[in-house]
Amino acid sequence: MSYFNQQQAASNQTFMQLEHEMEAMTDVFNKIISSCHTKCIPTKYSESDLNKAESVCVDRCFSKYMIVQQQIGSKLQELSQNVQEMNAEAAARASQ
Amino acid sequence: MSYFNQQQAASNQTFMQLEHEMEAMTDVFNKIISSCHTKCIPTKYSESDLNKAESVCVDRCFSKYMIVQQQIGSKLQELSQNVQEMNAEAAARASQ
Amino acid sequence: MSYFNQQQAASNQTFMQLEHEMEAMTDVFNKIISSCHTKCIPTKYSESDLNKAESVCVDRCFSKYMIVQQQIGSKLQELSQNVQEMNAEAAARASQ
Amino acid sequence: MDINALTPYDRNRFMAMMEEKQVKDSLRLYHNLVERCFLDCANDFTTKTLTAKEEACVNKCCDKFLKYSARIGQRFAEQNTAMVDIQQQLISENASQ
Amino acid sequence: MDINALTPYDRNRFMAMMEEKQVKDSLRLYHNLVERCFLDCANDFTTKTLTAKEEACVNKCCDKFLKYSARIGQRFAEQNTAMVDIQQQLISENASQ
Amino acid sequence: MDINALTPYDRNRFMAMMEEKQVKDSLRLYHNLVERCFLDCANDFTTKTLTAKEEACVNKCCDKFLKYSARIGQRFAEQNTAMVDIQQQLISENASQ
Repeated sequence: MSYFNQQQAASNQTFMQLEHEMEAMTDVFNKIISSCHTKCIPTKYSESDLNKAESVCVDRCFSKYMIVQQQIGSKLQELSQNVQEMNAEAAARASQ
Repeated sequence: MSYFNQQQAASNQTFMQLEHEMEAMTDVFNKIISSCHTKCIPTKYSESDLNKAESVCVDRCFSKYMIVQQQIGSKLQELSQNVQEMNAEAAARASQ
Repeated sequence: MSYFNQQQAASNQTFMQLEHEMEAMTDVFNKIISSCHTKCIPTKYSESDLNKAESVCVDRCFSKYMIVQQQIGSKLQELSQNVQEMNAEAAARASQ
Repeated sequence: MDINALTPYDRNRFMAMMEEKQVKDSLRLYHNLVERCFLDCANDFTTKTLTAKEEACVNKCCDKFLKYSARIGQRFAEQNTAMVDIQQQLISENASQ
Repeated sequence: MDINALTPYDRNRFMAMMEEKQVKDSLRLYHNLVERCFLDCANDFTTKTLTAKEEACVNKCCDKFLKYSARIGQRFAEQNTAMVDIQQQLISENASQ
Repeated sequence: MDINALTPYDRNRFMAMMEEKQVKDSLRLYHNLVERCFLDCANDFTTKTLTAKEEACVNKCCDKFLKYSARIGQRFAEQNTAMVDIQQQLISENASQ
């Protein structure tokens, strides 16, 4: 592959990663908006502003959501590594 | 830009506007279907047809949804104009 | 159309059908995941595994979902055939 | 939005987009209808087939939903005459070619 | 992810994608807001226009939701500094061209 | 639907589409799982970190959901053998090239 094509391929790869990251960010943002509204904002709508209790709830809700995302992300990564290790062991045994 | 390219650019612009409008119409239609079913159609399903009360509710539900959409659309437009005015004032002050 | 273009057109047609089928499968899969979780999995989460009752419910839920999909699919097909017959009759009368 | 700004190429593109959209919308309606009637009617998990009661419920749910969404569709078209007119203009141009 | 790997062509592609995404996100926010405030506020179907109570509810629902989502947006941007930095780098490169 | 109608070019297109779909489906599963376990487990907003009870709940919610969706996936594959066969045929053709 020419240098130009290598550059183009690396650039396209980065572009697609950025595109996927932005779609993921939008998805997570929308889920937090929906989830924390359910948890923190009563639907009576007695006033136009977030009161103190609601503001504190919203910040804590966001924080907890990020922690749950981290916790589950780690579990999924661990599971995926276990699967890879099992596949590697099975391949090693098969070739003996 | 040649006359042909200008035509092509204007046509493409119109095409994209039509595409966005049709996606927006589908989104609004699906949200009304979902919202007014919740408000007007009981889930007991005792008969196959819409009875008189349900039909009246559906028409009024649709009408109210459109009014809420108009009301919120006007608020958002007002807010966006306020932001533009504030930015223009800030730019004017900065250049003095 | 040359033989090559005919091949290309048939291939593209098959590709689009496969693409639509895969999107439909994903949509149905996600709806079953959501619906049967609501019907069968309590949100108390007292243990990590599916117990016997939950497993049986999940299998039956999946089975029922497929039957409902088949039942409604048949009704829609029947309705669409009725519409086609009515249009054919109207066209026949119009040409007399 | 000047519909006459569309070149013949983009008129065809729009017709193709509307066709694809109609196919996708019909599929979505079907899948949403299945999900809704399943959620509302399937409640007896002592069996893996539908009970007579559940099957009758699904029938009425389906009929009622189709009549309901046809009614909403009517109200919606009455409201969105501009877009409906554009679509009809392009369809009749296409038919007369 | 090496942002400097982006060729000028792909930098433009990314800017165009971000613009299209912002338009779509604004529309989605608007439509979701309408749905939410309708569901929470419209409860009196004895009329086809909004009652004074419903209209006041929609106003407060809208204001509250915009303040709420601005707050979530702030927290989100604080968390996602890497992506925010990349976006800002590309925007300022584009502006200085 | 004649799978042998696919030209080599379209076979590659289909493989690429399946790969992209698998990436997107995995991400969607992850994000939906996070949302579900958050909604079901996070209920104590007197703190900004998870309580021990909430963290244990998230663990079990996650494990249970993965086993649940694996079971649904099995039932689904048993039902959709036609599509599964097509996918496997194309994968093995690709592997033997």
